[in-house]
Order: sequence, then C-alpha cells, then structure tokens
Amino acid sequence: MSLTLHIAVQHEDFDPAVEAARLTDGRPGVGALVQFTGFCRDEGGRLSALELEHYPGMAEAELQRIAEDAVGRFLLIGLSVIHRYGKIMPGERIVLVSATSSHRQAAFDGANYVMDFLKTAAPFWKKEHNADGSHGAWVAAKDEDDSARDKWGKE
Amino acid sequence: MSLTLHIAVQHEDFDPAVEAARLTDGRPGVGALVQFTGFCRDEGGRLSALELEHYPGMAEAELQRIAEDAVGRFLLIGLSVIHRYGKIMPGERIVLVSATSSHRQAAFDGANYVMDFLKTAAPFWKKEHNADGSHGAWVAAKDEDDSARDKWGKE
Amino acid sequence: MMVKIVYFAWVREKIGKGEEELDLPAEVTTVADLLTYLKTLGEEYDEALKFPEAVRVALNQEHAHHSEKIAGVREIGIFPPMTGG
Amino acid sequence: MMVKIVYFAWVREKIGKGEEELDLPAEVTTVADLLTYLKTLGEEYDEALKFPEAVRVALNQEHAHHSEKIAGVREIGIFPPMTGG
Repeated sequence: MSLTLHIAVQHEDFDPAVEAARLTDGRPGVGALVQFTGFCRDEGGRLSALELEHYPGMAEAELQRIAEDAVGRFLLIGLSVIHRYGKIMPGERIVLVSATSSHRQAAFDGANYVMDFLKTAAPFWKKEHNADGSHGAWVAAKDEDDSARDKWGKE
Repeated sequence: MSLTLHIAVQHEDFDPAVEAARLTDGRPGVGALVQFTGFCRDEGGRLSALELEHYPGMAEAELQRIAEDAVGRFLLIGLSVIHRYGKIMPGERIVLVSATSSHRQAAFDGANYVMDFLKTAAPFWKKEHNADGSHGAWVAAKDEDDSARDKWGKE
Repeated sequence: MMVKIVYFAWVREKIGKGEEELDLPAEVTTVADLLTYLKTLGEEYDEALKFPEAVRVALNQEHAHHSEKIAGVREIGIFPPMTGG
Repeated sequence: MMVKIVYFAWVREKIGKGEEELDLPAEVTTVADLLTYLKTLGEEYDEALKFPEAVRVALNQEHAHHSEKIAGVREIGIFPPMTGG
C-alpha cells in the first residue's frame, strides 16, 4: 500500500475533515485514524493572542524529518502534519497531526510521537499578546516537553 | 470549568467535526483535542461488510462508566464516545472517541484509555460478511486487546 | 426465581433465541450455577455453553464474575468476549 | 568565510535584526566559537548570547550541537529552545 505523507506550514486555518479524507478515502485497509488538534488557549483570560514565529524552510524540513521517523517507527499508512504561523486568537487551531494505520495503537503512538518531537525540535516560537495590552513575553520551553520526547528512547 | 460528556450508540454515521465543535466551541481553556476514529477494514478484499450487534441499554451504560473513569483519571475537560451498530461497509466509520484537555498528553491518554476499555468491556460483537458470499464468522476477541487494557494498571 | 435472560452474538445463534424468561430452581444461586443449569435445558444450550469459562455474563447490565450471586437480579446477559471498536 | 546568519524569537529581538551576512575570522571553526565571536560584535549581541548554552543552532537548517564544525556551511540559524505545537 502506498504511503500518504503531507506536510504544510501556513498562516491560514486548516480543516481536519480534509486531512481525514486525504488519509482514508479509497483506503479500505485503514482501520484507525488519530487526529490531534492543538488550540490557542486564553490562559484564563490573560491572553488576547499568540504570535507564532517560524524558521521558513527549516520548519517544513524538520516536520518532514519527524514525520518520516514516525512513519518508519510505527508503520503508519498515512501521516499529515500542518502547523500555522502568525497571529492566532484564543480558541483557534494551531497544529493538526493526523495518523492512520491498520490498528489503533500505531495511530495513537504515531500522532503522539510527532507532537512530542514537534514541540521540542520544530523551529516555531510563541510570543504572548496580553489581554490588558501590556508587553507580552516569549513562551519559555518546558522541561516536561523534553521528558515527553525522551519517553520514546534514543533513535 | 463544566465538563462535557456525550455518549451515543446509534446505527447512523456521525460527524467528527460536530463532536469537535461540541467539545471546543466557547471553551478557550481547551488546548488539546484528540479524536480517534475506527473504520471497517476490508481485510484485503476478503470482507463485504461487518454486522455489529450490541446489548441495548448495557452498551450505553458501559460506555458511560468507561467515559467517567477516563474523565476522572486524566482530568479531561470533555469526552464524547459514539459507537455504531448494524451493517457497516468497508471504509465506513464504526467508532469515534473525542477527548479534550488543557494539555496534549491527557487528551491522548484519555482517548487511548477509552478505546482500550471499549474494546474489552463494551458489549458489542462483530460478525463478518464475506465478499465471496460464504458464511461469515464472528470476530474472535484478541489477547492483545486484553494486554492493551492491562497497560493502564488496576483500577 | 423469575429472571429475564438475554443472549448475544454466537451464544444467541447457538441457543436460537435472543431472550427468554426462566423460573430458576432455588439451588441456582451463582452465575456458575446458572450456566451449569442452562446446559441441562437442551442440546443447543449444552453446545452454546460447552465451555462456560468462555462466556461473559452481565447482571442487571453490569459485568459480573462467574462466582457472583444472582439473588434479586432482574436481567442476566450471556455473551462471548466483546469485539467492538 | 562568508556566511548568512538568521536569528529568531528573542535572539532576533535582542540583536535587533533577523539576518545578516558575516565574514567570519579563520579561527572561528565551531558553533561554540561562533557564539563567542558574535558576543564581541556589540552590546546587543553580548546581551542576546549572554548564556550561549541557552541558544540552539541550526547549520543549513538542521539542528547542530555546539561542538560541531561550521566549515562550508552557507546558513546558520540561532534561536531559543522551540515552543511550537
């Protein structure tokens, strides 16, 4: 069965149903689809927006590397990774990872793996816009994201 | 924040976008949504359909028990579980689990946990319809599903 | 004791009915007793329950171990291991 | 050696530019050497790279350890730990 791999870095919003169809239409061997969607939170009303900066070129290349690792490791049938940049408001989607496989655990693990490595290795940075108009800070990287990545062991 | 919990057992197909909206619209504290969709496979062309039988009343009650366990264990903000019954063709959706939380690992774990317990405890049974018209067999339970469930430890 | 028994999947097919009301003898007190008793009701029951440990049982729509007592239960479900999802 | 250097997030803000072309002295051979050299170019560089171990570096758009050699590299990215997703 041929592999479907889709990577996109864009400002525009995306449609999870379109990615689901991309990975499942005409593929009766697919038994499981896992989709992860990451949203901009308002942090209890503190934030008015997030500004997402990225390294053009490297962002796409790094997502491609992570996606290929996941496909090989979990024997996925299809994988789609879309990450937005620019100004994103609370409640809006930031990232979508869709993974298909014959059986459910590979699809769960594939999507989870991509998110863990995306968080720690894909060149994106978030700056906060405060709801009260004060100067927003760059979001700091979290040790727990490194721990989450390390649960997959060494390559 | 109030919890959203939705359980449905139905013959009709469902729309993952409707469940995503149910769990995220007007909820700016949601940072992560994981959706698992299970599909009817054709097993390499061998099957023409699956017939899903269920125990009316108990199926809903058991899904509700599993869902409440998952919400409490992973501190989910929302959880929706929909399972179809009746005749389902290859490529069609059978089950959808949608889980939301502030952070990604809880949403992944919540959806994964529900699927593991749904597989082994929700009263649904699959009978195969063979593409060649021969008498189809009841699908046998798999030891690997018990192992998948047991990874969550004792309650 | 009158009880409603419901059968599913291949248990239902082998016994040849989806449900029935039975008046259980007083000595049938546990799930295991019930399965043993049902095997005496006919060849189709004996065939369906040939390996009693292979079937699952629910009391009032909740999973139950074969050692559990059935006193006061209104509905008993008997079925193979589940294969949904 | 001429190289294009690109800065992102707070490294970019502190240095005050997104990219520049630099002619590196011959003694700058590793990523660590480069970070030490950049700190000599002005107060804003010194401030941005005060804790060199806190920044990440990519050589030709691939993550690199600070011990790696930069000979022949066309583009070097310097940025904080990533916070996407």
